Amino acid sequence: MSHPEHKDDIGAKLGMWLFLFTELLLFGGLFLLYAVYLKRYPHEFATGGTQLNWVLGSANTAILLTSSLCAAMALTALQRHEMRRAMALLGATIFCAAGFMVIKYVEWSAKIGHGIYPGSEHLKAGPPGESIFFSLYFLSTGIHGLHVLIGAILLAWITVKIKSGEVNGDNYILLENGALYWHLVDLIWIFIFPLYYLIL
Amino acid sequence: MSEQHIVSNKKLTCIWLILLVLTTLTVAITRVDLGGYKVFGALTIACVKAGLVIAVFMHMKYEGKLLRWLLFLALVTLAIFIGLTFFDVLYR
Amino acid sequence: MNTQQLLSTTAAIDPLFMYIFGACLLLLLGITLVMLFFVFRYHRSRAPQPTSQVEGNLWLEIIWIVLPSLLVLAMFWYGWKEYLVLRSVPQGALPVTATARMWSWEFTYANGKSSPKLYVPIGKPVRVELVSKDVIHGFFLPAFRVKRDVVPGMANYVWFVATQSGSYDLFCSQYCGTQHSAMVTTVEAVSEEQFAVWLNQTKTGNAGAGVDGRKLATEKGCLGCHSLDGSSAVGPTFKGLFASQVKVMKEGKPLVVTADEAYLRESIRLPGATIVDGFPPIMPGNPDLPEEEVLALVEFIKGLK
Amino acid sequence: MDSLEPTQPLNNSFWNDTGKTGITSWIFSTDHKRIGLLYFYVTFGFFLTGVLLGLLLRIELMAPGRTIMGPQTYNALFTVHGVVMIFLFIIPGIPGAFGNLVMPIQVGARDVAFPRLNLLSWWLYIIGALIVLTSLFSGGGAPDTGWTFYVPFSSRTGTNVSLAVFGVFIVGFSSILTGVNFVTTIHRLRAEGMSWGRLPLFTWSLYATAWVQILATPILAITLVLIMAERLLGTGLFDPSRGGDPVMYQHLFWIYSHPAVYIMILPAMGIISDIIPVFSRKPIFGYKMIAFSSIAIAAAGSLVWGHHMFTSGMSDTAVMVFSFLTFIVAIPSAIKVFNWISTLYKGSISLEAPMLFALSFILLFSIGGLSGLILGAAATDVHVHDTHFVVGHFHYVMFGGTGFAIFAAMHYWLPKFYGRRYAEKPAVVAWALMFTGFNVLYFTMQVLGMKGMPRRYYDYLPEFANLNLVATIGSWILAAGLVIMVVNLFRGLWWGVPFEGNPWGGASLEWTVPTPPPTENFIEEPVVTHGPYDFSNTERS
Ligand code: HEA
Ligand code: HEA
Ligand code: HEC
Ligand code: CUA
Ligand SMILES: [Cu+2]
Repeated sequence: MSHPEHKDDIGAKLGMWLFLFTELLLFGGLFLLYAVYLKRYPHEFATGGTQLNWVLGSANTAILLTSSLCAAMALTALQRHEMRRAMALLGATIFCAAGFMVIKYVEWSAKIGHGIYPGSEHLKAGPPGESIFFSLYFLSTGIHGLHVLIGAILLAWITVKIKSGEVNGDNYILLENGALYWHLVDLIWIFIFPLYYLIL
Repeated sequence: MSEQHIVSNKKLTCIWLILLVLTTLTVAITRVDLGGYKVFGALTIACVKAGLVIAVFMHMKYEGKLLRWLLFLALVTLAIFIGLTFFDVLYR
Repeated sequence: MNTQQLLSTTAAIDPLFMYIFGACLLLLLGITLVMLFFVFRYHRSRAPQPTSQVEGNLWLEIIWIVLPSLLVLAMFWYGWKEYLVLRSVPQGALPVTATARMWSWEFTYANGKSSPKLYVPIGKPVRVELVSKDVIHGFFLPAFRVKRDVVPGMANYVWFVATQSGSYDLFCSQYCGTQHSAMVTTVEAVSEEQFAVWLNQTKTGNAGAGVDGRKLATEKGCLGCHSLDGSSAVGPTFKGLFASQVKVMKEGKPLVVTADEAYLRESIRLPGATIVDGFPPIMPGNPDLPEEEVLALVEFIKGLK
Repeated sequence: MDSLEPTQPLNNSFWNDTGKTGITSWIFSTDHKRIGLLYFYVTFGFFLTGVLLGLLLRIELMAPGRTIMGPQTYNALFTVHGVVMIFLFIIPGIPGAFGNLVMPIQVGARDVAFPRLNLLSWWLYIIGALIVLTSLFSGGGAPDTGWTFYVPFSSRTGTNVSLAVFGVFIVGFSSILTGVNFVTTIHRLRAEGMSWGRLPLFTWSLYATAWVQILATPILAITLVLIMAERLLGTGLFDPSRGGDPVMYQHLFWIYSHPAVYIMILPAMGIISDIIPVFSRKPIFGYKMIAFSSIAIAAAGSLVWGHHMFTSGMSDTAVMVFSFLTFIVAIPSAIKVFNWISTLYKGSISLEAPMLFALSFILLFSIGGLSGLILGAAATDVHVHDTHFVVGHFHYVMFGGTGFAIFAAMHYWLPKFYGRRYAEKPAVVAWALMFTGFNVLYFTMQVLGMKGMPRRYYDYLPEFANLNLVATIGSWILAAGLVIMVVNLFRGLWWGVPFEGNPWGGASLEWTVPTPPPTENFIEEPVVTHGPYDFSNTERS
């Protein structure tokens, strides 16, 4: 219709944050379950945790932190009208995301190869708490991985928009919101990492 | 238009370094035997890290009061959901 | 313990109902009457123009915050106090275990005797341990104002005391599937002497060899899911089952098996192992059913040509 | 009476002022009014569907034993009735339909903050609803778990639970996005002079509701994902034989679903707060307290979910905490009721259809709310939990409360958007029938519950037969009223006499724009100079 294109960056950012709150609470439900079952099965959770590869987990943490840095720097670059730099940094972010997913894939397939996956015979035979631990692990990292994927696609789309000039140094709210989403993905991982990989 | 605030690359890099150090620290303290404090320590560090990401990477430090309050509200809500559930879990 | 003095759960809860209902009724009447009066008095035909433009009154607000607060706090406290009565089992209560499965009840007494009805002696408190074999059920005795969910893997209990002899309804209150509304039985409150006789007499009756398969199938709730006339219910029919060819899923693979004695036996004990095609895997297992009872059930099914 | 030929063309209104009138100009429109009407028709359609299912439930319960269907059908029927009513009608109902129609105009905006997101919300809602409908006719058949989807039953039953749950999941996203949109709109798009203290109370209530949508719905989303994982992957998180805890499912479910009941009632209360002053021609009594109590209900309402679990085996400490908090929520509701009634005092009350529905809302909601106090007290809840007393309670608050508020809003606001109105007399007759039938139906249910009849019972003992028959007869009276109301209302909206100017004499912004409003609502940017209930300069015209 003929709305004179109405722009409200503060409003857009407010909307994005509100959406991030919902994401936070979505994962909150899983953290709630984690807390309850950790209380009930501290031992099984500890043995479950030792079976995860903390080196790969740490590597992924570093990768995600780096990707977050790139995303934040991309925004800074865009605000300074350095379009090429911004696109390069976004490329780096997406590259990190891909690295993250590869490592995740390696981890998951190792676990599944050992017969550890939700509903597997191996877990059914083991102590109950352990099957809970791994079910939660797969759900949390799975849903988180899905968010990594969505975030990467979002950033790629924004890169295209920067290239076409639609998103630029004077109109960067889209990138700002995209970066916010990406940081949220990082934020969630900051909690998943110690809870699943380190508490043993 | 929102008032533009540009965070310098230097600052971002600094924060990134701190985050990496904190990650190493978390790994380190969970390798030594601290008993129940381990969970506590690891989560405290995670909260600090999250705070840094929110404040600097996500520019919360430069936002107005409103967003901060709302973020606080969301976090408190989550805390309450978990907290009240524990009235059941702890006393069953 | 002097059981004569014992406060029954009904006697504890009913005054609370009276109190809350009374308060609510007064409030409701008050609100309705005032509203009707205003609507009548200030109807546009009588009051063409509003005669006041007040926008609020702090004192009124304070009053109608504070008074209701006090009222509901009293309700809360009273409700909580009586709830504790429901949770505190008097000493020396008779222990009974209620086992709920889709869709039948079974009550087991300390001496191993079991029954599909809950027999209790008058004047003696009864503590019922609630055990579920499958999904969540609910143990509900309206006459005694007690109810508790029967959650698998959870040690729930209720207690009550019957002060008068009689037969009281016992419902399953938590939705549990197709025959939820048929999961109804009774509490039979009898005198202490009658109870003692019943408890010992039936015990000997069950231990012998000749277990009646049909009776057992009714009591264990088999017939809630399995028909005897060839019609398909929640589970496959028993009619003509023996020696027939059954299509099943075993460990995720389709298979055709002959329903011989061993198959029936396994289906009763561990129904999850082979799932008949077209049926959900919801049959509760009976791993600790006494051997002679399994035999009796198998014989019974064999007999249904 | 009403003239039957279409007289007044809808020129220069959002119906046609952009020259676009085809179906695609509606279902892909980003205009909040068009989206609002789309929501209205779909949600109301689901309401009629659900109500028809309710009628069937009552016919089955008319007599003990089998009346018209078997147990499995009955179980599927109340599940679908509950799911349709809750997730497809009552939760999206007011925010989606009347929130979209009215709220942007009330704050003086041209549209919501994110018009395209708004359209996406509507589409998500439609897609989710279609998935839910598909689940009824595919796979293992209509789900038979009750709208609460309690595990372990829901993870075992052979019916099509996964798909239904997935549909609800999508609908949940729609609800979240609506919440995000409304909060942003109310924060950012208020017109000049529209301070927080001048927001109409309907907008205030939507604001409080939107927060609940934002903060509680994600928990439902994850819970539903967990059910699907339980069924499809065998995660065993709630399976006791594998260390899971079924009661944890109930916590997660009610963490959302209790706040959800306030998603249902808060906007309804907002409607009532807007209608009562207009038909009394008097400022609302205690504006600030009513606005504040909406926030208080939203906040405190998020803390009481455990009262659905008093008998579940939850710890006694938790029972105490949740029972206490439950009583706290009753207080802001009481504040509202008292303020509404005080508004009538020394007013000039006109008993037209919207006002009749609004006043009966107060009574029915009070009955429902007061029966909520019985449920909130731990010891009495033990007796009536999972009986028809609870069924009576929630129909009083949901149908007598929210439902009647929606009827009020339909008679109050819809003519504004159609430029035509319904006939008054049949509307009053319909109201009288519905009010009577309603009480015969649901009060009887509460008595049944007190006598111990459990809910979700396909069959019952003979001692409950008479009362069940009475309730069923009540449902027919209710049905008669509803049919009259629907026919009269829509006949009026499409072919009725013109509705122009400001016939109710409302003072909030939506009554200052042309009837029906143009696409961009305001011909020039409004500047607000007085509160929404200041009738000194408005006349009925
Ligand atoms: C619109 C929806 C809605 C609303 C507004 C409410 C409002 C309330 N509800 Fe209800 N409730 C439901 C929908 C709703 N409920 C549903 C759907 C279920 C069943 C779910 C299921 O199991 O399927 C349910 C179940 C339910 C239960 C669980 C019952 C059980 O399963 O055992 C409880 C228990 O505490 C409860 C309590 C309350 C209370 C205290 C309020 C309060 O908010 C009410 C406050 C209102 C008043 C108090 C009346 C008005 C005030 C006055 C007249 C002034 C005087 C008042 C005082 C002095 C206090 N509700
Ligand atoms: C907004 C919510 C809402 C509304 C309006 C209703 C409306 C009705 N409900 Fe409701 N009900 C629920 C929400 C609602 N229900 C929920 C959430 C449950 C719990 C489900 C569960 O346990 O999981 C429930 C459960 C429930 C039960 C309990 C089932 C049980 O536990 O065994 C019963 C039983 O009588 C019932 C009956 C009715 C009736 C008779 C109506 C009446 O209002 C209907 C009156 C009928 C009419 C007025 C018909 C009018 C006819 C037309 C208008 C025809 C026009 C149609 C076309 C042209 C297509 N409902
Ligand atoms: C909750 C309902 C339910 C109850 C109660 C129940 N069953 Fe079943 N039963 C089923 C279902 C469903 C199947 C088919 C799926 C399967 O094989 O597990 C089945 C399968 C069987 C089979 C295999 C039938 C065939 O066609 O191959 C036998 C034998 C059987 N049940 C015996 C019993 C006995 C004996 C009892 C009582 C102790 C009983 N069942 C109680 C639901 C039930
Ligand atoms: Cu068992 Cu309902
Ligand atoms: Cu509730």
